[in-house]
Amino acid sequence: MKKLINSPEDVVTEALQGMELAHPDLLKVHYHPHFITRAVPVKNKVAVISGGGSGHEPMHGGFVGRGMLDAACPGAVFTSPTPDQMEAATKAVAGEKGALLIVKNYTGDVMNFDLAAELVRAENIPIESVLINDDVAVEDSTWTAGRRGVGATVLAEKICGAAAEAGQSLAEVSALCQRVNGQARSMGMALTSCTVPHIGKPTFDLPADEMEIGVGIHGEPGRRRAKILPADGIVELLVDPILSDLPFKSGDEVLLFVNGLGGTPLIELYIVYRRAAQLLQKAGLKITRNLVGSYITSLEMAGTAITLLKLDSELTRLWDAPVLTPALRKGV
Amino acid sequence: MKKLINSPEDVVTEALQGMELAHPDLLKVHYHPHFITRAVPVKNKVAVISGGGSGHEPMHGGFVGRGMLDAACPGAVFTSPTPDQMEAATKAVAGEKGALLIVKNYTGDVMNFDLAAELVRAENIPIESVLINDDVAVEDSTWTAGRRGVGATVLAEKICGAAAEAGQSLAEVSALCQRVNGQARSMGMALTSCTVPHIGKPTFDLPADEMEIGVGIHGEPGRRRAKILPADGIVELLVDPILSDLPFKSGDEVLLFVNGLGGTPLIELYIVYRRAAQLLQKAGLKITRNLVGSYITSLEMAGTAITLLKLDSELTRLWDAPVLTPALRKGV
Amino acid sequence: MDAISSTHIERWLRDCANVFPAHKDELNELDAAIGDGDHGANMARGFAAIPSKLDALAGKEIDGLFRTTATTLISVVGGASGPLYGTFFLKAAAPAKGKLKLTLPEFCTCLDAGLAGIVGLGKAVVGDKTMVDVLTPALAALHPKNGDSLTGALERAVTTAREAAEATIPLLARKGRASYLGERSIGHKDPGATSSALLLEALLGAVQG
Amino acid sequence: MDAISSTHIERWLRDCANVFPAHKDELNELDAAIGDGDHGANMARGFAAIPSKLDALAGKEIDGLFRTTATTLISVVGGASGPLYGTFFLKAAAPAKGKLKLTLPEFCTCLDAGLAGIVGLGKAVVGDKTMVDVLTPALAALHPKNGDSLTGALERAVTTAREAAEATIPLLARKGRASYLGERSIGHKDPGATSSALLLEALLGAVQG
Ligand SMILES: Nc1ncnc2c1ncn2[C@@H]1O[C@H](COP(=O)(O)OP(=O)(O)O)[C@@H](O)[C@H]1O
Ligand SMILES: Nc1ncnc2c1ncn2[C@@H]1O[C@H](COP(=O)(O)OP(=O)(O)O)[C@@H](O)[C@H]1O
Ligand SMILES: [Mg+2]
Ligand SMILES: [Mg+2]
Ligand SMILES: [Mg+2]
Ligand SMILES: [Mg+2]
Repeated sequence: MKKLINSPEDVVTEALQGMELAHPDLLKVHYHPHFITRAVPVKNKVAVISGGGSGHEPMHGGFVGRGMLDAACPGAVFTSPTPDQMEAATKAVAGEKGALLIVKNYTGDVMNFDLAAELVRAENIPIESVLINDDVAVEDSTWTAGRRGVGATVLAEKICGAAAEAGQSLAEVSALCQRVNGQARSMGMALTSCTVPHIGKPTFDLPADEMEIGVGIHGEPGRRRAKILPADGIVELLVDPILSDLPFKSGDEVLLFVNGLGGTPLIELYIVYRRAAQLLQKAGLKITRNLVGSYITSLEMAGTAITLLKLDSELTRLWDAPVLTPALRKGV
Repeated sequence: MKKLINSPEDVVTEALQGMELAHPDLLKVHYHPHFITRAVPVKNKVAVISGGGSGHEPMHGGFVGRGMLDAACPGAVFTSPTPDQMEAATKAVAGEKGALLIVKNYTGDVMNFDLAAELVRAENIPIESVLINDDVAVEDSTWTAGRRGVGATVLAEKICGAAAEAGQSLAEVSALCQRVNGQARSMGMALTSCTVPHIGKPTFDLPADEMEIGVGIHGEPGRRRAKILPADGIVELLVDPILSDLPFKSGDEVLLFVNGLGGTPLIELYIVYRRAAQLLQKAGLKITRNLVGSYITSLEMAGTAITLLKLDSELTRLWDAPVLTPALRKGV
Repeated sequence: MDAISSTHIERWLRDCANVFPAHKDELNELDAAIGDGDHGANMARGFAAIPSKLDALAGKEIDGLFRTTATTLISVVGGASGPLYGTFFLKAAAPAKGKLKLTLPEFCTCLDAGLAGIVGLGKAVVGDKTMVDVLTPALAALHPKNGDSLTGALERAVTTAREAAEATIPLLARKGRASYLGERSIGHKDPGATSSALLLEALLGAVQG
Repeated sequence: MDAISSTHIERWLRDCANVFPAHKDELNELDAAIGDGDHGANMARGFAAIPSKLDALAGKEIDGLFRTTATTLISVVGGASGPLYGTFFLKAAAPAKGKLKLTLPEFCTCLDAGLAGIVGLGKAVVGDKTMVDVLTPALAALHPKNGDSLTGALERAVTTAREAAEATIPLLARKGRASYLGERSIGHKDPGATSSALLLEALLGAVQG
């Protein structure tokens, strides 16, 4: 295992200490239980809180700050955080207007956030949680765990954060979050596996000429394995199911998010963006906003995920609103 | 070779097309010869121009925009651009106040920029070029190629871009660039090699338990090979030679830049930042500004490089000035 | 007929702090094949935290031992297994309220309540390739048959659990991360089913002393 | 004594468009060991661009052939080798001004001027482990010894070049990227030295027809 870490047990805590040292102006890191809040919490608004396993940096801690999250709860690597982390984080940042928990749809995350929500409600803090489940690689059905939450999470955190900053109510912000989730679809692929520090070897083995199609963000294998294709062919495998799922229609204004999984350099992400943009234009979509970079990672996994969000004037305005976090900044 | 590319010959051009499609509001990409300018060039100021081989993204194209570069010239992967690219870029963006060429100190880059400077002077465009050579892994001497230009390049481009935006003269901006270079030192290490697309296999082989200390940004092997250490030990190997070289003194205000080489995820960079910050504090330095992320990459190489810049009030003010580029944004 | 004492329960829970770290890699590997490779680490982290919490409760009522185990697992484990096993012990506590001893039927009532809690939280049914596939038949097998001893019943439950864990191999996962793999989840043993079997083995060992 | 014609030169430069692509991998590997692995690609890209540029110049003055080669290499190659070989041909052009034929001494004057250009630009001295280590002795060896034929002189130059290229192996690089490796540059053949030897081999081949 080749990583810039000390001992596997300390990865999450030491990375948090690094964030704390790097961004004292933006963040405050709390330990035992671990959670991150803004350096100066703002209580006269709806608090937007998220969390999940570590190993996806900059998500979620890198999105804490003005115009985005009020708090983030990092679990162990690829393991959802515990209810007491979310309870502590919520109590630390939520005011009378309550808190929205943005939850990625994974069994563990859902159960832990549910338990946390119960604990918080017991304290009479108004709280809503919204599930993000945008991954079209997983077929949706009531008798399974359903679709995973992936790229749409970043977009929902930015947009809901802006709405909360603008004074919207808890009901409004959570309805907005549902709308973002409902209008977003994603799909990812991996060229390599990744190594969970405390395991020490790759989660799966992938031959030199093969790739995993339909991976999530926890190093899990994808829906299927295929021979590697040129980038253009790979992008088509990701974009087609996204387009047909919502479905997106000619004339739609969309935000195109090309995400890197951690080990893929930016030069490749732009080659992916190129083809994705060409395909969307062919389909008659208007890409009015975009995001290119590694914002939801699976440790050092090489690969990419594409997320498409159908925009409207409100979502666009909220996407454009000022944001000041370690990982996303604009307008300030 | 596992990459999200089509054919090796098309990597640079297709990545440029992707940038062009992703950032039409910020960039204009010109082809044959290839160079990138701001979407709307501003001629009533000193033009700040840089360039170098591709494979270092976001450097340099990702730094073109208000408050930073006016133009960037991407060469083939790890190969300096040609004089005609720089000549065309300079003519496209330079006005009466002339142009500053920020050149990383590599034989090829220096020679090609020199030839370009000759061509441009012939057109009576005032032009200065400043060499960046901040890599302490290479010992400096007049009878060798001297030190490489690495991390300080990003800092110089930001600071000089801000000075040019503020109306400073060519003489002032180039003196400033020399000052930044003189007060900055860097050193890098690699956990893995990287694969140049048209070569198709890793530039060097590195056993599972070894690392390269003192690497540059072209996938070249480092100064020496060593057994892998915990992150804290690796960071000491990088920070100590940096501190002793300038030397940095107790009480100095510094900017700490922890750079990822392309294949290293952010969670590890924060673990590196943590230790680097601890060491600098021990040495009595004040980290008043910082930058953490993959800003100068060597394709998908896993590893990190640390850059330290001694600040003063002017450099700090210029670092804080608004910037609006694909890769760096603040204050706007 | 012999009963289960607070001492048995405490020994069981303390033993788990050895059992799960010892099976950490095995459970991680099973989870790596169809999940995210952390089930062993999650179980080991969770149960390793239990013993220190029990010191204050030595010889105390069984419901307290269960409740402390529940809250510890919930606050230390995370993931799916944390809330699931946490709920198991939380719901198992109620019927043991104030008790220092439980007859086998009483004990079965506790564990059945725990399983009901897991099902209520996770909504899994037998055949979904989860821990429920093991706990359901194994806890049924724990109920006393005419005139068998406590250890006899426990041995029956453990055998049933081991078989049920193996029986998850051919199944297609419908719950948890493994469900994301669809057809590819077939042919692998479910990690949570395996940890449930280990949990019951530990119980047998603790009662046998 | 036989002279070098514009046709020879044109054939030489066109042949390079085959020679360097054919040796691309070899030169890349040499450069990967002590540089950045692109010397083969750079040379191949540069010389592959030459033939189309020469079509208009068939049978024309030698200085024009050299100048076109120079500007093409400079605008297509990049890296260190682009300006270096570009300057080589640029400086070689001047003494050939207006000439359709060159005697061997005249030709030597051209190439010596080219080498002087390389040294002026790159400041390398013999022993720095660069192309200069090959061109210096090889071009010296090209000067006519009493009564030897053109091909005899060329063969002498080529043999010298090959040996000089091998002789870079034990050297510690003081110029170019290889110098960043310090001691680690020892034990590898310099890619630019190797491409210079190939350049002279191509010349011999072109003259022999
Ligand atoms: N809905 C569910 N109901 C019951 N058990 C479940 C459910 N979802 C997952 N499990 C169990 O949890 C196990 C995985 O636990 P673990 O790996 O610790 O959590 P995570 O999946 O969050 O990484 C699975 O093997 C399965 O037995
Ligand atoms: N200062 C110099 N003078 C002469 N030749 C040089 C000098 N620097 C480098 N070279 C030659 O250039 C070769 C490398 O060329 P190339 O790999 O194409 O460029 P780059 O080093 O920019 O990648 C070296 O092998 C060496 O022979
Ligand atoms: Mg997990
Ligand atoms: Mg090069
Ligand atoms: Mg798991
Ligand atoms: Mg080279």
